[in-house]
Amino acid sequence: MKKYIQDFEIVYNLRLNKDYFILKLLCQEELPTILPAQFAEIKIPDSASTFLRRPISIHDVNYEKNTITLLIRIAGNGTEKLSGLRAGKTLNLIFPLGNSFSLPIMDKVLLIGGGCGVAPMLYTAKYFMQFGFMPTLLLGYRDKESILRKEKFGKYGNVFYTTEDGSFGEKGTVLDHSLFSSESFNFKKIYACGPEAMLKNIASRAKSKSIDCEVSLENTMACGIGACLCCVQDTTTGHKCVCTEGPVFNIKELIW
Amino acid sequence: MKKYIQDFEIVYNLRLNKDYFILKLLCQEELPTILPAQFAEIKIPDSASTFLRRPISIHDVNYEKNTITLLIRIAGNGTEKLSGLRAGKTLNLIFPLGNSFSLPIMDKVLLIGGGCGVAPMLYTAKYFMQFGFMPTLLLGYRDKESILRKEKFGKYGNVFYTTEDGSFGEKGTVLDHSLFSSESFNFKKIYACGPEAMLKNIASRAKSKSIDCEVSLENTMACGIGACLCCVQDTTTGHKCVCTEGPVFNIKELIW
Amino acid sequence: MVNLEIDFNGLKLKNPVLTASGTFGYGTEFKDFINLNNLGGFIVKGTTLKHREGNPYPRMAETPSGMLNAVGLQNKGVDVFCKNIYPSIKDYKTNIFVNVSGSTIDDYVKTAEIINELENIPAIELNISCPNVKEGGMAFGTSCNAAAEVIKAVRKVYTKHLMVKLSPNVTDIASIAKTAEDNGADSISLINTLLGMAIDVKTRKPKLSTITGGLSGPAIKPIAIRMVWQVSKVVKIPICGLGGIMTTEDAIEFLLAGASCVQIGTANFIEPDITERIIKGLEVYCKKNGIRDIKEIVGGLKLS
Amino acid sequence: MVNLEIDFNGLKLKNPVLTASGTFGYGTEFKDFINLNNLGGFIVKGTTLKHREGNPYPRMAETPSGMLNAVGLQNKGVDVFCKNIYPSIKDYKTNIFVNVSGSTIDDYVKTAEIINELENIPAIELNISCPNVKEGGMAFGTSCNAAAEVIKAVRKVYTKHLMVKLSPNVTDIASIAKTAEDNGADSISLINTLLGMAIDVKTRKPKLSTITGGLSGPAIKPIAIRMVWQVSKVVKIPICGLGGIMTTEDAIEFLLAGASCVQIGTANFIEPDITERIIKGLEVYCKKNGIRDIKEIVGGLKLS
Ligand SMILES: Cc1cc2nc3c(=O)[nH]c(=O)nc-3n(C[C@H](O)[C@H](O)[C@H](O)COP(=O)(O)OP(=O)(O)OC[C@H]3O[C@@H](n4cnc5c(N)ncnc54)[C@H](O)[C@@H]3O)c2cc1C
Ligand SMILES: Cc1cc2nc3c(=O)[nH]c(=O)nc-3n(C[C@H](O)[C@H](O)[C@H](O)COP(=O)(O)OP(=O)(O)OC[C@H]3O[C@@H](n4cnc5c(N)ncnc54)[C@H](O)[C@@H]3O)c2cc1C
Ligand SMILES: Cc1cc2nc3c(=O)[nH]c(=O)nc-3n(C[C@H](O)[C@H](O)[C@H](O)COP(=O)(O)O)c2cc1C
Ligand SMILES: Cc1cc2nc3c(=O)[nH]c(=O)nc-3n(C[C@H](O)[C@H](O)[C@H](O)COP(=O)(O)O)c2cc1C
Ligand code: FES
Ligand code: FES
Repeated sequence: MKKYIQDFEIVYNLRLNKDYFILKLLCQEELPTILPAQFAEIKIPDSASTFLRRPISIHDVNYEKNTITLLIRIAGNGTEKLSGLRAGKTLNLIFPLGNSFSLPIMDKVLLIGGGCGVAPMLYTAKYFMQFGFMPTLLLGYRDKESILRKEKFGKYGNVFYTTEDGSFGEKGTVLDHSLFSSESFNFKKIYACGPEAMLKNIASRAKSKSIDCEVSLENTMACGIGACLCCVQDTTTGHKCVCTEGPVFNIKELIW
Repeated sequence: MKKYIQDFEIVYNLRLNKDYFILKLLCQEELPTILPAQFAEIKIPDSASTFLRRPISIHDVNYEKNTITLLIRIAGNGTEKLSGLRAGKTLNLIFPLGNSFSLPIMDKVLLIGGGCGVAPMLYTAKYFMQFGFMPTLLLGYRDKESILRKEKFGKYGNVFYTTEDGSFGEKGTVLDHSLFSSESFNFKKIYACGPEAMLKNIASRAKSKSIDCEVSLENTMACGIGACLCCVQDTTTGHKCVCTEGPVFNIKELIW
Repeated sequence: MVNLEIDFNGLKLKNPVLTASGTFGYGTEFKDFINLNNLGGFIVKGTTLKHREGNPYPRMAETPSGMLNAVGLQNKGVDVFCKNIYPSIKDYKTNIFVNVSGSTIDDYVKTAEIINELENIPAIELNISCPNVKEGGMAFGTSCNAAAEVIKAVRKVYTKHLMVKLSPNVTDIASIAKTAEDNGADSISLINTLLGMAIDVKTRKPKLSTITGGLSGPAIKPIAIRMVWQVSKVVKIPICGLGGIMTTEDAIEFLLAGASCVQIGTANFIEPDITERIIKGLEVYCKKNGIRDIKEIVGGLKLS
Repeated sequence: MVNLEIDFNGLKLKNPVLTASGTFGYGTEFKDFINLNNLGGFIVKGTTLKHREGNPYPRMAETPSGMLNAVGLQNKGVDVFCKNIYPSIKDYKTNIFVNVSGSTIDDYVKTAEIINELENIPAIELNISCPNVKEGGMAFGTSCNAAAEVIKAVRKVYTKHLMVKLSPNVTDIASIAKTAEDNGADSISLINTLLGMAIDVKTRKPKLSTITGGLSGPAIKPIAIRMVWQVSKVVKIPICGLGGIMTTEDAIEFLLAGASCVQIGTANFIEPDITERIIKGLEVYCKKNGIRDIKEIVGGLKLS
């Protein structure tokens, strides 16, 4: 897929809670096709502390309005700086980057997101629906207050929640959800994004149940375009770049 | 004089023309006494390109309102960044720094400013007036449009102008002004700030007429508080620091 | 019209802007952003005799105005380069250098011999300065004797343009450069990365799997400029300068210090179209300053 | 309660935060901003046997995340220090080090001898690493033989704590450090500035009157951390780490890498109260991480 360097105008910057905010960005040119789990490398404007771009998943796309939406957690200086930018400002993105979740080939699809791993799942669900697959979503949060974009997610699938304190949905992490222990757990494919420990656990469950499973991995990136070889992941065929050969990997490829 | 590190709130940021702007800053604590030609070292907030603070003269002081005013030329990245800051933002200053123009001991005082060398002359004129000296000001600009704060300066002295294109006042630089050739040139003291070439020329005229003369010098500074010894000026007694033993020097001290 | 052409000891460069090994993949990674044919040249990533997996993750850490890397010469080996990669890049109308790395003299020689046969590769950059692999590279670049040996050996088998890339992790860069010249280098490129280290104070672990790694980016530019200037005073062969170039002004600094051309490295990660913008910028600078031939500013530092 | 005290080879430091020579004047320049008695120590500016005017202006250039300086050891000489400056600082309740610089071994020895007599100066920092004076300093710090000679000579006359400050402009910092230890140093401080250069592309002149100068600030931190770590593996005497410290986290990085204490340099120019804030910050970090004694994190790098 062709990659672009493009200026976007911030349409709005909406703070969702202490840690998360949403940037809605208007593309200055016509948006190219974007696939689920693809990401952008964002240039942090004039920051004393942030030298490299920052990779952020594409959370939502609106081709009619020519906008994309990012769901961002304030993790450090770079994302902090982004969180303070006002509407009207320009952001420079390199996008769309990475491979993508593959389209399901059968129904009964489960999307699992934990922490900021929920970000790519909205567009993924929406995308799958366009192709006739109604996904089930399982999203894990700390507590009721930290649940993100509940109505939005509700539009694109059947959503289950866990919260660590049990204040909404089932108590625990996504791994504790009763879906997994239920007799009727009959998903044909699992797509997951979140902390590595969670992904590894999901991968082993998927393996044991012989369910096909793809995970989207995070990684420290310098370029995002396959040029620096900094973002490698161990696979059955050696080091692969998360930015070009990922972020999505089928668990069969991973040495977990 | 005691130095302070202090946060100031930007009361307003007023663009005067293409190159110049004014920052009015509210001090978070009570302002200490500030002397004419003293300066502040300003921290440039979160800039990728500006590492050190920037020295800027104190252009005006309002003790009642607890504010100071800076008159700044956009010279590079640091001042450019300052020019974009909005009211309400916080700026951190180390101040008041440097020595100062000495109080006149007789009447007939001439203040000469060229380029951004006009900045310290407003507060200098005001200060001198408080002590009963009504200064004459000679201010040089490129053209009529680039004249800065005409009404303000008019309040604190008798002001003569030169413009390089003759569109206001006399044509030429301050050095070409007819004041110098006039029979009645009977100033007892000259205070000047501006480009080095201009100051050197004024110094030699002052010497030839045996008029006492003080100049305020610019210099590249790292600390502004006498700690780094980067800002030296050659004097009859060796290297002196412009930030603590200057910025004002009597021309007798200078090896010009 | 401004003439941006450089005769780099026999090698004709369209303009003095090349890209640095390990930061530009095989060029093709950048084809969506720039026209590779517009470059003075590009230097493909460090190539070794045999396939190398490189170092374990994590390999990168951001630092003030720079970054550390510990990629460790991950590449598929020279044979795969010749068979699979060379055909897809050989027709670019620019100078392609292969960056040759190794851990023994024999490695270097064999790799250079193989590259020598590739018609459309007019030059190699001999990397005796990689700080990221235990066995080699940098050891050759930090001692005159070792540098002399490997350069002499490669010179015997390599018949085209031999550029030698120096390590900045030395006491006396000028004497290493002189050694390179004396032993047959056609040109010199400098600097490779400075050996650095960063620690995560939360986990108390090194940020790189290899503990130390190579520092690049604007942070190192003053050191690079100084070294180019020192080397330019002792060698007659031309210099390719690099280290922290982010803007046209940075590139001009290197030319003034004595480099005949420059490489853009880490900047490609942040601005993948930076090379074309700098080429354009050089032209604008020349026009503004009444310079008709870019060569006029090479070594043009004024020491009043 | 967190114990921040460090026993620095016999020297008791209240806490591991000192200030770097040449960036902190004689301490008094900072008395409006901090209480000097709260420091672990401070190191006064480079002092030579005779008065030195230093280098001509311009002496400073800003660089990405750093600065170049070419002050060139401007000072009034050791006699004026003893007579006029020492009396005004000697009663501060902290450890005052005099940074001793010179161009000949004789210079160093004579200066150290004089300082040895000052009751309230418990230590000198032997600067064999100043890149800004032609005749000396750095030459001693870039060769083991030269370093050995000057350290041995000073050791003979100087009876108190002898800290030796190393130059980073070397191929092998560990062997220089070992030499210092073997010849009687009580501790080692590193790093001094890296030799760098910057050019004004408008005037085409060097930005410093001396063409090259010393690079300091966060840009050099990864190099400094690496060198502290390398040195800590080969010497038994304690290390004082410096180079680019701007924050508490930076200071902790140095401690983890093996430094027993740190010096704050260039940061003082931007935040004249930074030292007290870092002392406070260390305490907060320790509390948060359940560390009761700062010594626990010295050399605490985890190499799983
Ligand atoms: C393909 C991909 C997609 C991502 N999508 C999103 C998203 O949609 N929303 C979101 O909030 N975050 C996302 N991230 C994570 C995001 O990139 C990091 O949180 C961000 O780079 C942190 O930058 P910072 O300057 O704020 O923090 P820093 O100060 O740089 O770091 C803070 C913490 O984040 C970690 N970190 C830093 N850089 C990265 C990086 N490049 N990748 C992973 N961790 C890093 C550091 O180790 C540190 O622990 C994604 C990461 C990748 C690789
Ligand atoms: C005591 C003193 C008082 C000053 N008062 C004022 C004032 O009231 N208003 C005003 O507009 N300017 C004043 N200046 C000049 C002002 O400090 C510089 O214009 C400013 O530092 C430039 O910063 P920058 O980042 O925008 O430009 P840079 O990109 O840093 O530099 C742009 C140009 O300015 C020059 N310059 C950079 N730093 C300095 C410096 N510290 N001193 C002198 N020249 C420098 C550079 O050589 C370059 O040519 C004063 C300078 C001094 C020393
Ligand atoms: C991720 C990365 C990989 C690199 N790989 C190589 C390499 O394989 N061979 C080599 O000679 N230099 C390599 N380098 C060094 C660069 O070519 C260059 O010398 C250095 O980065 C300084 O230039 P810069 O500051 O413009 O990046 C690498 C640098 C980086 C950042
Ligand atoms: C302006 C300036 C003057 C310096 N003078 C001296 C000196 O006289 N003696 C010395 O040993 N080091 C001197 N140094 C080096 C510092 O002490 C320190 O080693 C170096 O700046 C790195 O630390 P930093 O990055 O925290 O500044 C000087 C540094 C600067 C910036
Ligand atoms: S981030 Fe550079 S190759 Fe993936
Ligand atoms: S700017 Fe540091 S002494 Fe004047």
